[in-house]
Amino acid sequence: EKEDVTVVKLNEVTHSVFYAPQYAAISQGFFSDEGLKIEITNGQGADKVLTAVISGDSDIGFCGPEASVYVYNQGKEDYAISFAQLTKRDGSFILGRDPDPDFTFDKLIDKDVIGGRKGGMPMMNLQWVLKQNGIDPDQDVNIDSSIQFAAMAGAFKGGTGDYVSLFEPTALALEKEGAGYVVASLGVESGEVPYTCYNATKSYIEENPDIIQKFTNAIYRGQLWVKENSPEEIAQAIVEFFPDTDIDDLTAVVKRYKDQDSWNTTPMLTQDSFEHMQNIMESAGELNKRAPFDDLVNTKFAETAIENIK
Amino acid sequence: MYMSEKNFSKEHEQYIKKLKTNRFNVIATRTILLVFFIIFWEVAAELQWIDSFITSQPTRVLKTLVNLFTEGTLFKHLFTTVLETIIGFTTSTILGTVIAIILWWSPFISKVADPYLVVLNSLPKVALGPIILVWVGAGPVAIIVMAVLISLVVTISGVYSGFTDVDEAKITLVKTFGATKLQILTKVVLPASYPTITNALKINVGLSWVGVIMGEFLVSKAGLGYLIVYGSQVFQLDLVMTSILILSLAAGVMYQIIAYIEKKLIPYK
Amino acid sequence: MYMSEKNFSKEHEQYIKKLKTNRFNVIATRTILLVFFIIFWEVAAELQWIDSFITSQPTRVLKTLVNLFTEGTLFKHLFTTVLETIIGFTTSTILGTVIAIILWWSPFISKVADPYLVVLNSLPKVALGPIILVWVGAGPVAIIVMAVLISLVVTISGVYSGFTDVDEAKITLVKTFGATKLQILTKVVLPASYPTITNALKINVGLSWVGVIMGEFLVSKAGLGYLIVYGSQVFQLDLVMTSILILSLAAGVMYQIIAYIEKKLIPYK
Amino acid sequence: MPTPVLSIEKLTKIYHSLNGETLAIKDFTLDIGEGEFIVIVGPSGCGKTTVLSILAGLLFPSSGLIKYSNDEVTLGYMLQDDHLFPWRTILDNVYLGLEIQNRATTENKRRAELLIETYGLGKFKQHYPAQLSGGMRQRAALIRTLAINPEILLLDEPFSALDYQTRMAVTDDIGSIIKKEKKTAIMVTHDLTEAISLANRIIVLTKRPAVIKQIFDIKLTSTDHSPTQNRNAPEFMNYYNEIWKELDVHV
Amino acid sequence: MPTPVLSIEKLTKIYHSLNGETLAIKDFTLDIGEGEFIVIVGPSGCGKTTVLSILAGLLFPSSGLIKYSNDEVTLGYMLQDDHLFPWRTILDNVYLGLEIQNRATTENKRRAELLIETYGLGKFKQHYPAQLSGGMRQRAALIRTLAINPEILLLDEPFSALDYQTRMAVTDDIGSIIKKEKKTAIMVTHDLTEAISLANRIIVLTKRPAVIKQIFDIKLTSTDHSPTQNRNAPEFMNYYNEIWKELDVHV
Ligand SMILES: Nc1ncnc2c1ncn2[C@@H]1O[C@H](COP(=O)(O)OP(=O)(O)OP(=O)(O)O)[C@@H](O)[C@H]1O
Ligand SMILES: Nc1ncnc2c1ncn2[C@@H]1O[C@H](COP(=O)(O)OP(=O)(O)OP(=O)(O)O)[C@@H](O)[C@H]1O
Ligand SMILES: [Mg+2]
Ligand SMILES: [Mg+2]
Repeated sequence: EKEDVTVVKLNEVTHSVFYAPQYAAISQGFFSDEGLKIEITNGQGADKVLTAVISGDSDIGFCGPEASVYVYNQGKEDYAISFAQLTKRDGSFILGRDPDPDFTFDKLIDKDVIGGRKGGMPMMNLQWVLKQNGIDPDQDVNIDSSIQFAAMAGAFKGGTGDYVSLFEPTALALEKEGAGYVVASLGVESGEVPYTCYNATKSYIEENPDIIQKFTNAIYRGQLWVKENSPEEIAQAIVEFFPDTDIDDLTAVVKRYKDQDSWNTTPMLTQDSFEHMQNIMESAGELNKRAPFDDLVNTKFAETAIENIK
Repeated sequence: MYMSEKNFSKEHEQYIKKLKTNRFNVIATRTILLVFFIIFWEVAAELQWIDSFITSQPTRVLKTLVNLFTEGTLFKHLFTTVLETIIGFTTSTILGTVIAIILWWSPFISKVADPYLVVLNSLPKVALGPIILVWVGAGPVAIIVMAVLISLVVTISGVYSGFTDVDEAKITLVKTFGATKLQILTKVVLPASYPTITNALKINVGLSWVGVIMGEFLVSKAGLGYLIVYGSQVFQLDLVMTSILILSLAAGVMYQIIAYIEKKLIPYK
Repeated sequence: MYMSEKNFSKEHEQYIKKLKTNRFNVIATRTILLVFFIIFWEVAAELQWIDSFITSQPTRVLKTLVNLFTEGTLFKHLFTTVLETIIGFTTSTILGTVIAIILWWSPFISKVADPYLVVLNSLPKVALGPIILVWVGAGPVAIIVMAVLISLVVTISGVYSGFTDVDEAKITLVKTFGATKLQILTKVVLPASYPTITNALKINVGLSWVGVIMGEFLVSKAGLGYLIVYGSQVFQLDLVMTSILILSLAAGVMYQIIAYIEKKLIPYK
Repeated sequence: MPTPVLSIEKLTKIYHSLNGETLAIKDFTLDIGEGEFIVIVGPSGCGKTTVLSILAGLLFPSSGLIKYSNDEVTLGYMLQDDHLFPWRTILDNVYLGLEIQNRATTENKRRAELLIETYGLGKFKQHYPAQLSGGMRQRAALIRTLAINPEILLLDEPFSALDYQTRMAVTDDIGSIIKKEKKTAIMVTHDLTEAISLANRIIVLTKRPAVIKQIFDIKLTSTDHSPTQNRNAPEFMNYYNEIWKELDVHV
Repeated sequence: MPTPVLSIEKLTKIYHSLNGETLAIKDFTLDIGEGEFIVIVGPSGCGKTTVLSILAGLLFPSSGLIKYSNDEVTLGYMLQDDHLFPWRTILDNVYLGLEIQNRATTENKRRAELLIETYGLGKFKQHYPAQLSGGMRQRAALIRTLAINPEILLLDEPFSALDYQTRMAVTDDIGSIIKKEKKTAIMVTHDLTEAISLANRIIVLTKRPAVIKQIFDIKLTSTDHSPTQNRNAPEFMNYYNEIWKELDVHV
């Protein structure tokens, strides 16, 4: 069996508990069952993930499909196609400097909010949510898009801004320090979007349909597994990927994501959610031309996986 | 061209002619290389020998440039980065010189500081990025701190080694006149190390650019580094490439300005 | 300590004693400074004068270090970064020297290349990060390319200026023996510029570290730069601080190794 | 002999380094009269520069006594190379000593400028040293030394960086300047021709540690006692050969 | 005169720079016989080094002819400073010329080593130049030149970097080595004492452009014709004064 193990180079946008189903799939052996060995690189940003995929350094990229829309719209021939979806919501939270159970979005008016960098999904999503809540992100709030994603928590702790939008486990770390408190979940507010998906170049998919299929299968089994297990069990399963995080913290974070229904239960990326994402991009002013779903998404592998695995 | 009333020998005319031809050849080759490179880039992109999505292409760069210019943002970004660089450069020059003076003044301090300076010198200051943000806050100050951190140690050791290289005999000379330590510093050591200092400045200005770009990657609302980050975020490699070209031109110009100031400052050379 | 059978004068004994006291003072001051700094850091963090979450604190750093060590990942990360640095350093040293030789060999090429080198020299190579990724792909190669890019031009100009500084008279001397250009290179120019070359290497090794860390910030699976990015992503500033400390130590050690090699290579100094 | 302006008594100097100690001078005793021109000769590395450095106060002696007839005596030291500051014009170079001693009054500056004119560098006041010939630079260095109006001049191989012929000419030149300004001078040189043609007394030192081996009183029958005339004096060659023998040179 | 090993005919050299041209030598004509020791003297910057450089083939003449009696003649050039390579031991420094001419055979190397022994540097073969005194280094430089067994030696102020006394000693030393090895030599110097005590003929040049002003045949009545003895010859001072007048030095 061991002889025909295929190594797949996976480039993830960031290393986060948010992607628990993926790590669970690895630790539970779903990939090795399929004869795949996953080699993870931390791409540190959707742009770099896709760059790695396009240049052929990574086989499969894991990031928001907005990046592949950019690439497609720049006229790249061998663009990246998304074939499986892992998370269906924004994984970030808004933190304030004090606990605020009665938080409403009006409270952000005239405040400084640290968002992600311009053109990135976290930033666009934040703008969208604000608009949904009747707030003009350009006029009413002061969104600080100047800070590198990885440095946002530090900047907030260091005194910049009134609110910050952060991923886990950073949000929890700030809470534990008493430096910030989660007041709202952007995931809950934004509705379902294809927040993080797996993609590969058109040519790679054409040449390696079986690898893509096996990969999708394993992801699907991971999704099923986290659905059926408790936060404690999930935390146990993925702790090896977060050696520096305390197990209790990990459990808390997993619970937070599980409770707000962050994870897709299947790898299926629907046209509705894809168009919804393009709406968000359009509204943020980063999209001058909508990209066709049929070109950018391939649902065939997800369908096969769902059919074959019970 | 130098012209004189004198009649020069035939041999001399030939020599001058050869010099001129030589100079012409150099300039021609430079130009041809540049033009050829641009044309090749354009053609290769057009004919899809290279992937113009990745490498961009001259006409696209030009278009982006025109866009930036007409939108009026070009100068905003350029100005921001240049200003940060100048502030960072000036700060680290002054600070570095002052520290170098202290080290020169007290051999004891200089000996004590030595191993620390070696470690600080080898430490890739880039790594401090996240820490700087936390410490001085996310803003232009962080960018300038980054620029200063990156160029400071090099400035200190450049200037200090200029100080220690000063001809001992010159110091002995003013000592025979009974000079105080302060006089030795101001009358001999500082002016004598002008050339070394300006040389250190040439390195310093390059590092300040690096620091500012690094800083802008970390935190920025505007600037060429910001443009690069934004461009790569939304996969507009044309924008990235254009920014880099502007950047290298700006850096080259600033280097030449320093070189020019150096020439003016050291007329006796 | 040097000891001889000779009886030294009283004055000499005093002199030696003074020297020893002096040396002791220097070392003591260094140590005290370090210890005091660590203690102050710890105490300040304990008493919450400073925010230990942001600044970390010695005991936390130690704990993180022990963790990394027991998990066995410390050496993996260290090794990755050191290896990349060595490869980058070696590549840019060899490449830089070869290019410097070409420039020295042909004054024409060197004149043509001059303005291009100035621009390349001033260009903050950090800015090329995104482009490098796109061009050579996101992998270890990108990291090494980054390291080489950052250190190459400096190496070229360091080595080349070493070549041009070689005493003309030494070249004249071998010319009187009828030396060919190749002989001038191998018998005079190269050995004479050993000291300049090793000096360039000292700068080069520092820049290679910067390049590798920059590269690891861009793309990496392991390495100290990866630890720093990861640490700041998951907001574990202890990890960031620990990695920076390891990094500066490693860089310091490598610098000393180069300095040692320099001493061995130039026995006549 | 006139009253000594300077008496040196049992001067001893030990240099120290980690590798051991070097006895450079031992029991050096000498009285120097006003207006005298003393030349010190001796083998390479015997300690000549050390003597001058101690007299100039640049080094402390290990033991011994140096007494000046006048506590306020001003010294002028001239080194082997001109050490003009390349970043200063000749005029500013000449002002250097005055500036350092905070005596750069208009009067003193005028006096210094006058020296420049007198000794033929008037046209080069605003030039940088690099624009002058070696001989002219050395003259400028002497004027810089004279500008502080020293009573005693210490000259450490002042001409040895010049080429042979320039050196001859500059020796004549500078020798007569010093005589004209009526300075007491102590000079070190390796060139016996120079020594004999300038000196009132020549002190021959032994190898290190420098001890005085012999003192020659130079008395030449020459018309105007200029160095050039002195070289042609009939006694010249005798002194030359005698001193040469005393020096006992080996490579 | 013996048959000339080298005749120079109407040699002219113009240097060119953007600012104009410099006529350095004009119509320099001279025959040099085998075993002769020719010394060239002349004012600073008159073109002496230029003559030697052209003879050594380092520069092309603007016009004129240089004829060697033998097409295969080997030249040895010795410069003002020793220019020993600090990274080579004395032995390896001496081998330099042989290596460059691809003649570093065991035999030639033995010969070179023998020269080192003969001329008193045997103990220092494995030393680096920095460990030798100035005089010893200069001797090593001569041996390096002799190692390629040149028929004609070109010496450009070979001793001027040495201090006065060492210089005297090294002149004697190197002078006798050259005589012993029976080489033809053309030397440039500023030091007339050196010139007169070594030369068969002294060529006095004018200021630039260098034209031959006068040629002195030196004939000294001395016992063994060593430089030291020569200096004491009765004719010495006459030559000295005559040549000095011809040179007509100003600062
Ligand atoms: N700072 C020093 N430390 C140790 N030894 C020294 C120092 N300065 C000089 N010496 C030694 O003292 C001795 C005398 O030196 P000094 O420079 O006085 O000699 P000198 O007669 O002027 O020589 P020269 O003829 O070469 O100018 C030399 O042997 C030298 O090595
Ligand atoms: N490469 C050159 N280009 C232009 N002019 C030169 C060059 N080399 C020498 N000269 C000029 O030619 C003249 C003769 O120079 P050369 O070096 O031959 O004189 P020299 O007699 O050897 O002088 P010195 O006594 O100083 O050694 C000088 O005026 C010098 O300025
Ligand atoms: Mg001395
Ligand atoms: Mg010459």
